Amino acid sequence: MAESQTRRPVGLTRELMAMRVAQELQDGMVVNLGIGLPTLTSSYLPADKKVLFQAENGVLGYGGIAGESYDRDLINAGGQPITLLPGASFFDSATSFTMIRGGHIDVAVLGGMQVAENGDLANWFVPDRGGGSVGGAMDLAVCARRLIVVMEHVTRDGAPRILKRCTFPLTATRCVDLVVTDLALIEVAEDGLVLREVAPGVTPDEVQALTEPTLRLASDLTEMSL
Amino acid sequence: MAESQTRRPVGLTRELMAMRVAQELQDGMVVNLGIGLPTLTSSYLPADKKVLFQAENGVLGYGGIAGESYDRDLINAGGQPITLLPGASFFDSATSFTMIRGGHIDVAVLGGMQVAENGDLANWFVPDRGGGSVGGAMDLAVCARRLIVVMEHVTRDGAPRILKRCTFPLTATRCVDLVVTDLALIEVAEDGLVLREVAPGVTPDEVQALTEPTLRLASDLTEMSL
Amino acid sequence: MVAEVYPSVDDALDGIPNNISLMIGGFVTAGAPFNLLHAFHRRGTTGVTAITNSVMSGQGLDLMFRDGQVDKLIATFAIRASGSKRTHFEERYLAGEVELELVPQGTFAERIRAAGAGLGGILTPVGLGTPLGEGKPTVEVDGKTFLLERPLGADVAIFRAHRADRLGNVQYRKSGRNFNPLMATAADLVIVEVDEIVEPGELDPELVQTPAVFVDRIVQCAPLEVVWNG
Amino acid sequence: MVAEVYPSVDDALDGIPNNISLMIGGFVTAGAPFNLLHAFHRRGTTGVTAITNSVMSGQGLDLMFRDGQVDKLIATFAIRASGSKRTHFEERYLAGEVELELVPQGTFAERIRAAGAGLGGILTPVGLGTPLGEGKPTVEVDGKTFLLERPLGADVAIFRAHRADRLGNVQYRKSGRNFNPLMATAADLVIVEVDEIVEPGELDPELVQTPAVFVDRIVQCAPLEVVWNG
Repeated sequence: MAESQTRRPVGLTRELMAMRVAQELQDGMVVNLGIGLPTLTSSYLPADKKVLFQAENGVLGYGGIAGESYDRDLINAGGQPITLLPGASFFDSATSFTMIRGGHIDVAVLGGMQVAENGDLANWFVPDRGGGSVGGAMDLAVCARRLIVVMEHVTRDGAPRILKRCTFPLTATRCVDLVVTDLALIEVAEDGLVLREVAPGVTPDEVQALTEPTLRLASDLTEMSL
Repeated sequence: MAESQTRRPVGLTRELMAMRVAQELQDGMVVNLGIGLPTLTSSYLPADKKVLFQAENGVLGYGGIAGESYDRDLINAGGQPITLLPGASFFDSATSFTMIRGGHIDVAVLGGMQVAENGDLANWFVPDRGGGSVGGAMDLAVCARRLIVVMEHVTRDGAPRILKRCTFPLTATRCVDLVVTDLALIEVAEDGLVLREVAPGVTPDEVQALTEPTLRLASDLTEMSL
Repeated sequence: MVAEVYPSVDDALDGIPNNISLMIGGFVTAGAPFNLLHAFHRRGTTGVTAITNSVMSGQGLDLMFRDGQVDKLIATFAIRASGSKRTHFEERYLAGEVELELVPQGTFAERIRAAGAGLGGILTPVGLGTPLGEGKPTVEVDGKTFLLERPLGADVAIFRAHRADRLGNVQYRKSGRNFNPLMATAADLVIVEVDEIVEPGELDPELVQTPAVFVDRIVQCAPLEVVWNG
Repeated sequence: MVAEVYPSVDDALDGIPNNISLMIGGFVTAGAPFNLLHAFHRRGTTGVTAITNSVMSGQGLDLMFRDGQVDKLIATFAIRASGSKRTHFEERYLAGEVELELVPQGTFAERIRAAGAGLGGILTPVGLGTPLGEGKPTVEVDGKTFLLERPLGADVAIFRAHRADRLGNVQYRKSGRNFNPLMATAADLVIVEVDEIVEPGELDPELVQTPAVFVDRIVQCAPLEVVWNG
């Protein structure tokens, strides 16, 4: 235990984290991907899964990030140029958030700064900048049917991001269903956090040592298959 | 006075009432016409006036009532088939009432059963049917910039419809700006009702005799010019 | 999730139980789902709360009132003018056999939208000082008084549109849009009858007026001819 | 009333005073009115409260922050991630020279819509239990708690669209729609820059996404080239 507290285990790359998140998306689902790491997920969707990606700026059914041809009027919520799939549609922001608040987003994938053991999420306030940005994150966190948070397991300084209580200002309370980190896949259950998968070569003890609340080990705890 | 209370003066036909209302509509205005008599107004609009007629079921810029070719999907709020003018648009009911409640209807013309001297309107409850229908009337009455009520001056039994207080259930309070009847044109001012015009051949005394509250005579009271 | 295509309007009602709240789109004839309504009539579904703008005399929903399938009507237009023919709904209502909740049309549209948009209700000035506002809570905002009207959702919504693709993207036609895009957001099960079903990519993305996420079942059928009768 | 065509973006700002609330449509580059924004910058309008989704670094609105024309920002996206270049807005904000009201994006859209739709506010679950909900009134509906958020209107709204006819009917392009149809309903003066102005009747009535009643001034101009910079 002492060793795992001082030496950080080698976990997944950002690409592998996105690949693991992509496994959670099922055929026919409506999915919203947050800015940053979550956006990568769309690149790792198996060809046999048809997912409708929603961007809260008013697009349903986009494909991936567009190449060189930049259309100023065809972007996702991160401002990146996108391609369209057959069956896409455009709509205004009120309709977009009707989809979101109305419970039509099957899965939202958001980045995180901190997740608490009761499912609270903090992901918008940037302490060293004296403020933050919420965009659509609060609406998505409260209203998506299933919320997956994808983030590094610890801060750059090695401090846990999965905490008993968030210390940063909250995005929403009791909203997170699943946390995917570079080290583990953790489910937020009614009675606490359940460690379901560990990254290849990472032990449950190593994950626990870098996590503030106590993790319950799933009976079928496995190594991630990527 | 005794004579005018027992013998009803001969007033305008429905067509002439609609013609007088049409004079109130100015070039460029957005106008909603209620079911029934108000709908007639569109037929008497001078050719030099371009008015945008709005129907609360989701049409802006319709022309008149269509002839024989009936399109089930192209109707006004009374269910009548309509024609379109260049520059027309279709939209959903939420957008339609955004126009109405948001104050974009310059003039609404509604039928009436009773108008009170403070501008209260009753026009939806049908006593002999034990109920009624509101449709868009309440929204229009509360939110149109200017509300014109067009109705017969008295009931079939000769009782006044312009009252100190409405006895029927209200459509909205203090909403009426102008009343056009077969006998007169009456403005609802802050301090009461002002008789501005009388129908040809009708005297102010005859109008007053068939009106419950006291009418103030406008300094420029005239006979209607049709 | 995306929509499924059904072979007939009767099939499209598969699994729908009695005692449901049912939104019926359309404004008089425009965008009205007469095929689906008649399928509900044939099916004999009972205990229905009907949420719709109005009832056309002797057609569609009115037959369900005649045959005792509907217990309550939530509408903007219900009781007709003196001298006009009574609907079956009106006869039932005057006999005290069915309930009526009359709603101003803008409030009706907005309450449905609120249910679909995950909002707790609406704050409107319309209805204040009238019998339709009596007994309802009011809220003061910046010195103005508003009625708090509750969201209006349903178990099932049905309406007619022009075209749909197989994913469930829907395009309306002219004034056939009316309440339909709102009802599509506000029911647990949304069933749409259309003139034509096309492949994804055949609808202009700018002309998709109800995106596929809101639609569950689609069925292609010719419009049922009905005659407007006030 | 219907719209008027103006010969240039500078002319289109005729008569607009200082100390206004200004809605700026668009999402990053999509549907954003850079020509009109730069006209406001040139005009030197001061005392502005800017209502917009975000501020693009060093462009459009950010130049107005740099030059002290804007006192307050109401936005969903304001302070950038660690390590990214600071906007002029951020510098002013950290110096305590301008005010910020941060709003969740769904609440932002719906508050604007409420102002345009004549509603007294919105009831949303979003923001409860967070700093953005603190101190705001709550309303219970059917046992659930909602934040009461106030309508958000403005003196002037500007945005870019694809086409308009001379009456003011507006058609957007792809994801350039976003907040623009909402802002069109919610300001006393609505000014739209477009790629093309056509005669009434040339736009498909099904593709008019903002009807003419909401638009006051239209001006045709090529899009200003801007580079997305996060």
